[in-house]
Amino acid sequence: MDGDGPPMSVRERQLRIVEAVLFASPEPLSLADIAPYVGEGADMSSLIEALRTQYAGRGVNLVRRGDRWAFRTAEDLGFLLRREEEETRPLSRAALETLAIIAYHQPTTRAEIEEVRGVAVGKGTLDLLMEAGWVRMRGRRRTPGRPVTYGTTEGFLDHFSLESLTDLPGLDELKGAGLLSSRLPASLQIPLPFDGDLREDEDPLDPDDQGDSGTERE
Amino acid sequence: MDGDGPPMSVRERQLRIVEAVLFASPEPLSLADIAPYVGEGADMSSLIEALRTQYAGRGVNLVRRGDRWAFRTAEDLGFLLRREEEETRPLSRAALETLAIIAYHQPTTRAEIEEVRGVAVGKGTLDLLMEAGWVRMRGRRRTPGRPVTYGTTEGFLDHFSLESLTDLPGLDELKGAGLLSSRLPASLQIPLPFDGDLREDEDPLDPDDQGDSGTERE
Amino acid sequence: MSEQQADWLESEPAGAEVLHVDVRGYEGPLDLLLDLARRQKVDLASISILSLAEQYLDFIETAREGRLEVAADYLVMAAWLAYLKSRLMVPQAPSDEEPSGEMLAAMLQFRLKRLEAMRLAAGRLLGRGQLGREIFARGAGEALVVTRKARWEASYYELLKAYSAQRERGSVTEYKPFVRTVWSLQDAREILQRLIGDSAEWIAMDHYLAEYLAIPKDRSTIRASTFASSLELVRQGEIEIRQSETFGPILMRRKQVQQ
Repeated sequence: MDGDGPPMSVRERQLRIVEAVLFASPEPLSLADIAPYVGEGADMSSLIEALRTQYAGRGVNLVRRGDRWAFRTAEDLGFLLRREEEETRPLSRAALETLAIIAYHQPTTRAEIEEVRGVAVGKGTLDLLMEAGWVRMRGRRRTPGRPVTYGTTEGFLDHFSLESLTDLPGLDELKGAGLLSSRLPASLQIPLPFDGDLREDEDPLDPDDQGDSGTERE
Repeated sequence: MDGDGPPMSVRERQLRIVEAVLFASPEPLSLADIAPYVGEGADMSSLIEALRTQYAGRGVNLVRRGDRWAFRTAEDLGFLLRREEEETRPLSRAALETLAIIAYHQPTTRAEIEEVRGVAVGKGTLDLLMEAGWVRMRGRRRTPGRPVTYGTTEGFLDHFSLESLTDLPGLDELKGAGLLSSRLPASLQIPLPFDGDLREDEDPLDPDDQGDSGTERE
Repeated sequence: MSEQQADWLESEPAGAEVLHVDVRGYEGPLDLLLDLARRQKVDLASISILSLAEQYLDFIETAREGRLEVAADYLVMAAWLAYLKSRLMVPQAPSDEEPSGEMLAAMLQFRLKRLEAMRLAAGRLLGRGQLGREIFARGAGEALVVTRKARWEASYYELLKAYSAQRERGSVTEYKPFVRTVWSLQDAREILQRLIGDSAEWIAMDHYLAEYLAIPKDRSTIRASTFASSLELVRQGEIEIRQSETFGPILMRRKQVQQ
């Protein structure tokens, strides 16, 4: 196949074989594993050593694992192979609504959120808000079923440029801004969000509390 | 870490990254796949070319597969490294011939394959080739019945160590002998295997196109 | 058939062997023809199509004598080859519009060459180093993991809007639409016709409607619809209307027929 090049020395050829065998192997190989491919009388140690030197500064190195050998991505480039890409995506309406309710009604439970929303809140939605760093599990309500209570985080305040939860506009301000219509029943109340440590009806979470393990609801 | 060595040039570092990324991936990668790892402003083509040259005589080569690149063991070492396919069933003659006809005549339809072979092509044969990742449905021919057109994939190139379709063995002779045309040679131009996007007489497939839904033929 | 397929690449055409009277090893008539052609041991380009056709026909004949079931497509090919043979042997008449025997033979030759070419191509493909057999990818490949981290975005306004909208949706507001009685023009016209009857006296509209106007909230619609209908009745020559002063009573009577 390689007819054009200059004649290859025996050693050069042996090096190529060791290189190819190591490259193709899913497992690190011992010298004894490689030797049959290279043929009789090859000085395996010196071949490996030569190959190791050739690859020393490259993006891939020949490394020793016990008494076996393998190609591995150069250590200083390992981080490259696990690349992270960020993309900005708008929050879904369901997530936004859930977040808003948690912000105003905290500490609040999933059942309470559902009561305000009028529809079920998927666990995925809460997970997403927690993953976004805006919502956290605060504790468990001291009521039957001990539901998890949710609240917002510092990250939430940061993202929305709020100094504290008390900066969230109240009923009159919402009306004044035209966000709430003025033809609402007098009974409508907007709660004052609570951002203290724990309310008197909340228990702290155990360190290993995984939250509501409840089945996925949507 | 590379703390001791002399400071590495930007290009040297870029080369190492391309090398590491290509080495790590068992599948061929496009320049666009690699670029994000290398960073802004890298001359990808020249990096690849440099790397290809560096590896040209080695036991592992950087090879082109369509628009993608991959490290593969050197072709001339094949007889040394040869592993007998014990698990993989060899392709049937019908499947192999069908594959060859698709490769050399693409884009081609089932009717054309049948015309060349002189027998019906079982749908199972095409399914098998598509499952192997060597053949794909390209589109539909703009002729009555709108038959599905078939072509080969990059996986096909990779499996048979072809840089591109123009590397198909004997392609020029076949073309010269007019054997890639569908009719008697004298009267017409000779089409070449074509794996571009879509030819002018091909329509794209609908996303939910299931191919020729024709009943199983054998 | 499958066993024959497995080693077809290695197996040379059977040369001078006695013909097996068995078509099961062939993939169709073209395959059989190609095999027969290759037994002529010459380049397909210089093959004698006539003798090929004869061989095929002999073959099929032998098969049938041996009471072997011969598939329909083999018989179709036999018929076509018999036709080809006759055209090759009989010179073509000038008036003959059909393709000449030579043309048909060339076509068959082309198809045989093309099939053989594809077989050779398949063999050469298979003879190349194959991935996973002679040529190998990196054995210990490392998946390039790209974790896509979503950065969620929401504005303060959207947040407040989302909250307000939900609370508004959730608060049950008592709302009963105000239902108005409306006299349709049709109703008004019928009532007016009935009330006026044959009266030749000028009588005020409100007087006619006195009974209905008792309900205050209905007054506007009753007056409006009745007046509108009355105009229509005037236009049709049914009644006459008179008003002697602005805002004065509107007087109506049946239209008087001129004697």
